[in-house]
Amino acid sequence: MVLALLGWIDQPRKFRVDPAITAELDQIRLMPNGIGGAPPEIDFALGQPYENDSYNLSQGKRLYTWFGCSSCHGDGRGAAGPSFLDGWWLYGPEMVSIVASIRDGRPHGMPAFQNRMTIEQIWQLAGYVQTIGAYRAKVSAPSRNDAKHTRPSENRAPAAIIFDEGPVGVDPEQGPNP
Amino acid sequence: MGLFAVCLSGCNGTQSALDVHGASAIHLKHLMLLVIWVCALVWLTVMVVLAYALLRKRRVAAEVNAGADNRATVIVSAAVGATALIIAGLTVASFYTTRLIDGDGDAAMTIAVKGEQWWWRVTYMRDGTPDFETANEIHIPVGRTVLLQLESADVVHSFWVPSLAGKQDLVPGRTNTLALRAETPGVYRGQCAEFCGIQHSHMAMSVIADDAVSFERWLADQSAESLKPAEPEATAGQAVFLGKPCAACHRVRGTPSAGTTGPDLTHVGSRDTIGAGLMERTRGSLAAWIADPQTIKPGNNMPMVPLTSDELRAVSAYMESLK
Amino acid sequence: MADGAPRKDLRDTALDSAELDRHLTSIWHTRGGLWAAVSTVDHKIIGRRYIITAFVFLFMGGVLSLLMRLQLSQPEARFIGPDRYNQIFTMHGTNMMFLFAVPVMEAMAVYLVPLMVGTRNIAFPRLNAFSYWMFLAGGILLWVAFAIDTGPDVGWFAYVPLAGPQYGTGKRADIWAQMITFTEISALCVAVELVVTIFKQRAPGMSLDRIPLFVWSMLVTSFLVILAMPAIMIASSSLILDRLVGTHFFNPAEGGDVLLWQHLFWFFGHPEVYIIFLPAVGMASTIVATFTGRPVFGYLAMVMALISTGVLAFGLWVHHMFVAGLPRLGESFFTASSMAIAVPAGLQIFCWLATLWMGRPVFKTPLLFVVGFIITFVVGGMTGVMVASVPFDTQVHDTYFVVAHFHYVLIGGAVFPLLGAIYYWFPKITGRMMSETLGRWVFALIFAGFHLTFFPMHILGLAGMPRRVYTYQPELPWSGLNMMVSLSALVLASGFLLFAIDIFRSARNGPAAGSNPWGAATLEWATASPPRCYNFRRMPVVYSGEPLWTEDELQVASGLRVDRRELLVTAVVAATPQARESSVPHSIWPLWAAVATSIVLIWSIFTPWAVVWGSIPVAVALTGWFWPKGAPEEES
Amino acid sequence: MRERVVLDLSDVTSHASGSASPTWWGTLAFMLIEGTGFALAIVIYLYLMSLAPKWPIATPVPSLTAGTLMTIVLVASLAPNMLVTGWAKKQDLPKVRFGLVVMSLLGIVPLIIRVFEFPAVHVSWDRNAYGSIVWLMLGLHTPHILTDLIETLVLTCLMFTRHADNARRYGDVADNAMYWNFVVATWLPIYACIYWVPRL
Repeated sequence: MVLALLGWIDQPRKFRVDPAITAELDQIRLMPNGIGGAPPEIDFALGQPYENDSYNLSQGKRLYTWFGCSSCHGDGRGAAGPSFLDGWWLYGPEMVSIVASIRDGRPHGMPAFQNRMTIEQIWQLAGYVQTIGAYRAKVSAPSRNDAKHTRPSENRAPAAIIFDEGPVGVDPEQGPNP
Repeated sequence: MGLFAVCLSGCNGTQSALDVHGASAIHLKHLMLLVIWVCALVWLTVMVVLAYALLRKRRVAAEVNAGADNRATVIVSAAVGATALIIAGLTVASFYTTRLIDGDGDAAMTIAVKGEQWWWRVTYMRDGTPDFETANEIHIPVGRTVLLQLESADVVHSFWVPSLAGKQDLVPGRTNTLALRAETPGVYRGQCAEFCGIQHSHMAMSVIADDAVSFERWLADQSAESLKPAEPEATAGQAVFLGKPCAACHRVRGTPSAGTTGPDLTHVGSRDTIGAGLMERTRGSLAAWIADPQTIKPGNNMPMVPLTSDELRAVSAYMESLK
Repeated sequence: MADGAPRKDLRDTALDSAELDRHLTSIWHTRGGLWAAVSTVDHKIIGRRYIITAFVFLFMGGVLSLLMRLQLSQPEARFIGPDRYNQIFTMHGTNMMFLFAVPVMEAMAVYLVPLMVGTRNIAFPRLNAFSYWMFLAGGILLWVAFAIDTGPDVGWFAYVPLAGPQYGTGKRADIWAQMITFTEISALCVAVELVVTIFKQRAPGMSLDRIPLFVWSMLVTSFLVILAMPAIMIASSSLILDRLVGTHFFNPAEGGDVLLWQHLFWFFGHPEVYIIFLPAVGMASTIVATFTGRPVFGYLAMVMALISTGVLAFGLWVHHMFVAGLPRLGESFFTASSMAIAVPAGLQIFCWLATLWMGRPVFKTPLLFVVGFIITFVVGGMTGVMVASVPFDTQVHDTYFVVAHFHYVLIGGAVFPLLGAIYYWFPKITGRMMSETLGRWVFALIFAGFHLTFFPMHILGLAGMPRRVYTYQPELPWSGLNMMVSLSALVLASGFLLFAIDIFRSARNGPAAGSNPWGAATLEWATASPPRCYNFRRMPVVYSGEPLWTEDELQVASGLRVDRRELLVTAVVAATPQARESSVPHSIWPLWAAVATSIVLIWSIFTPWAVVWGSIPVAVALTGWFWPKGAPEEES
Repeated sequence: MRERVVLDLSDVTSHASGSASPTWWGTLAFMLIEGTGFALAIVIYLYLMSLAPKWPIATPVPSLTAGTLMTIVLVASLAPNMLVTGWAKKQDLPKVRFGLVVMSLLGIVPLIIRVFEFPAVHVSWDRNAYGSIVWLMLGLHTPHILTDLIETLVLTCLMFTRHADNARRYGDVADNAMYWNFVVATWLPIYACIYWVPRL
């Protein structure tokens, strides 16, 4: 049992993903309204590494800083862009939706990142974004950064701790309906 | 030990603490040789005594007698005293060398070096403000003291160019300094000496000591913006560079690219190596690196960007053109 | 106690030897069967277990080092990837320091110290059982994690921020930190047992100046453990807190400090070296005395050297941080203190040389290892003086020079005497001799293999090769020496393999040893080989530091009860009898306590609430441990 | 080896008490371990303080009430504790029983006060390094109160059973009382550090 538990918390780290696989990761099918959809088969075949693997999640966290996500989304509580912590997922909390939002952009200001990031990076980032807002912390969620403390780190389920603050920072123009 | 000393004198290399060309490294080598010789001598003495103690012929009845014990007490006390004296002498020599190294006061220029996983961000300062940025290759004027301001962007690294000076850690949240002074022109290799994660092994850098004229020329070249690509292939490469994820992390001054996550590529074509001292910079190695960085340096932060072979050729031509 | 339970308060005074043996066996004996085996509190059984387990970890760590040498034998080799390599070298260091070197020294002491001071069991025997289970659990945790690719990959000193919350992703660093907790608990427990055994359970007459040197060295070592290990407990706990609940001990952006970790770690880490080395010094002294047929020259000087080394050990930690950018003045102080420790070390060497000089050396395998130790350790001491100098250190710190240095100190300075000690005490532990012929081969292979492997590393370091690199580029001039080192490592490994073969062969078929095969002087040789479960039929009394050399007969005391486990408590300084104290009987509760504690520690890698809920079973187990069950030993 | 009896121990006592007993030394050794831990925590506190431009970092100094009350209660508890030690030495079972009940109660009170100490420092452990070290110090000390309380409770129960009237048990009671002195003694420097050093 201990073996199973430990096996689950950390898979061998894969640094190089085969180009054929990354091409598959691009094949997401979205519902016509852009909310939700079917993730590519390959994600399941790999064991959903972008949601569960600590290495990918922490890479996602680095990408969050490197690609300036915080300039609109702050530490996850939103600013010009929506919050990830308040329980409102404008396009649903599924990986496909988040990947699509990052890759293709969304109305009211979310830019498309498909020419700035590789699809693998987008999946890593999406996994991290989903983790920030999770109400129960994943075992593989990242811990705090060596930086100024603004909110509890992802492995402590900040959404559950500071949910009382309610939806904050949503641009009024954006509204709850996309 | 003797063998050791012989090996030392024959020890030369591009990255050796004994093939010295920098002011402090020269002082350090003197100290090291002194200490090594003294220690070798002490070791040899102890070994001779040990060998004799073990193998000497003994009289038939060698009883434990008081006379022998008293003699031994005197000899052991003398040996301890000698040890203390030698130790004190070496301590003084060590302090003296520290003073010699710290003595180099006023620096001609300051360069900020930031250790990042797994490369070196180098910022040349002019009058206290950043002038331009480059990576992994630090040009310095020969015969002049240059002060390196060492900081870390992530974990602890250590800056070590053994031919020029001892190492100094780059500690997050702190700024350390290291004075470098090369006495002869040349290329001196160094690499990160504090374990810093998966690609610690491939975090090299080189310090290039130029004579005054070529250093000034280099400085002028580097602070200029990048050249407009002349050949059509390079022009196409620039378009790929700007249109693909490359530009999100890398900057080429003189173009809209403004990424600061990865190394500044404005004059990448003028560098000797790529990938933090990993490979000699050629068009082929540039293409190989861009095509599959995770095979060449697994775990580094450069993603594998899907490019067609034409795009790859064009981008590498563009990189090569950034002299 | 089927064969006629002894009547209450029966004394050994009137009994003849055979009858006394029967009575003592019936109360001290560990019965067969798994349940009895895991309930035992016999220091010899636990000590043997400890030694075997530690040697198993040694061999596993050795396999890791061969894997590293395979990868480094050629430039840019691709046998092992960087991620796995980082785990391997971290595992190698962690395993060797925390699961082999410290435990094996304490294990030898758990077995030998009660025999050498002439008592029947270690003080707090149940704590002893508990400490073994904790050690085992910590080792299993680490190796299981490694087996499933979750082994720590941050180096054995786990510098933050690399091991911290931001860069040490996954649970790898937590497993490292929690494994520390396991082994520290076990080491601290053993240290307490040893201190109390040595203070309070020495044979009557064994005043401070008659304590065998090995026992002295274990006393100093135990104090080092007691004073040094809390630092690493605090450090690893703060690391886990930083990672799990977001404290800021090591976060410079919120008032923490990266170098705080290094200070805390090395405040433990430097004494750690002496925790490993001092017992080896004691072993060397014991072997030198026996095989020269005279007491070690300068007993008082040797003891003083041990104590001053122990004290100085706490004043050196900054020499691991000479390139971290600390103020120069402070560094200079640490240069002086680091150099100063060469004086007591030198004193010990000179005393051994004088002993060898004045005695008549008999070249059996144990003495060969001690001679090899002196040759090698002096080199390690010399390179130690080199790295103690701040300017010298800036060139060799974190290079293969340092790798060579500490292997000279730890293998040359500790493992050589340890192997000598195994050859020396094996007859006592098993009742059989090891092979002298094979022993010489083992020594030759290990000695030659060691120097061929590690000496070139000095040169590699000076030639600029940093440690902890998983590969190096072909244009660097290191490949020749690296190939040589890798090949030599095979010679070294074959020596250890032969040693293992000798152990297995001798344990089965070795010639019978008799109680004192080497004609040694200390008390452990006054009893049968292997010793009976009660160690000594009657409590020995000593009148000199070498009781077996100065007296023809064993002087003993009588008057102890034989209807319960009784031993003698004596005064700390003069070792005059104070009480006939009882020693606790076997118990399964230490195992349950260890299981409960292991659950808390592993669980708390995942959630802080583990500490709250997991403490309940621990409290239950400890209560069960201490609650009297009506045994005669529990009454006064 | 032949044996020769040179010493008769029949009249030596069958239980060593006080500093003659191994348990006493074992308790002392564990106190040394834990004392080193506390000392290191204080060193960390002072080290972090020396690095910070302002101390406490971005928070008001801790409120004194709870901590001072804690100190008073702990110091006051030393008196009954000494009495218990004396009674245990005299092997006076009824008084020892009474004393242990009192000490159990006196072990619970500090735990209740401790609950109010955490908010009184006005900082959470994850706010900054100051908060972390203060919580660490309180967090190191609390389990000591708790373990000694549990030990006292177990001993109290034990002293009401048939195992009670025995020199060994009285020795345990005395060692437990000594440990409580240690718990109080370690609190004083921690109290000074947490509550008064920031006011300097």
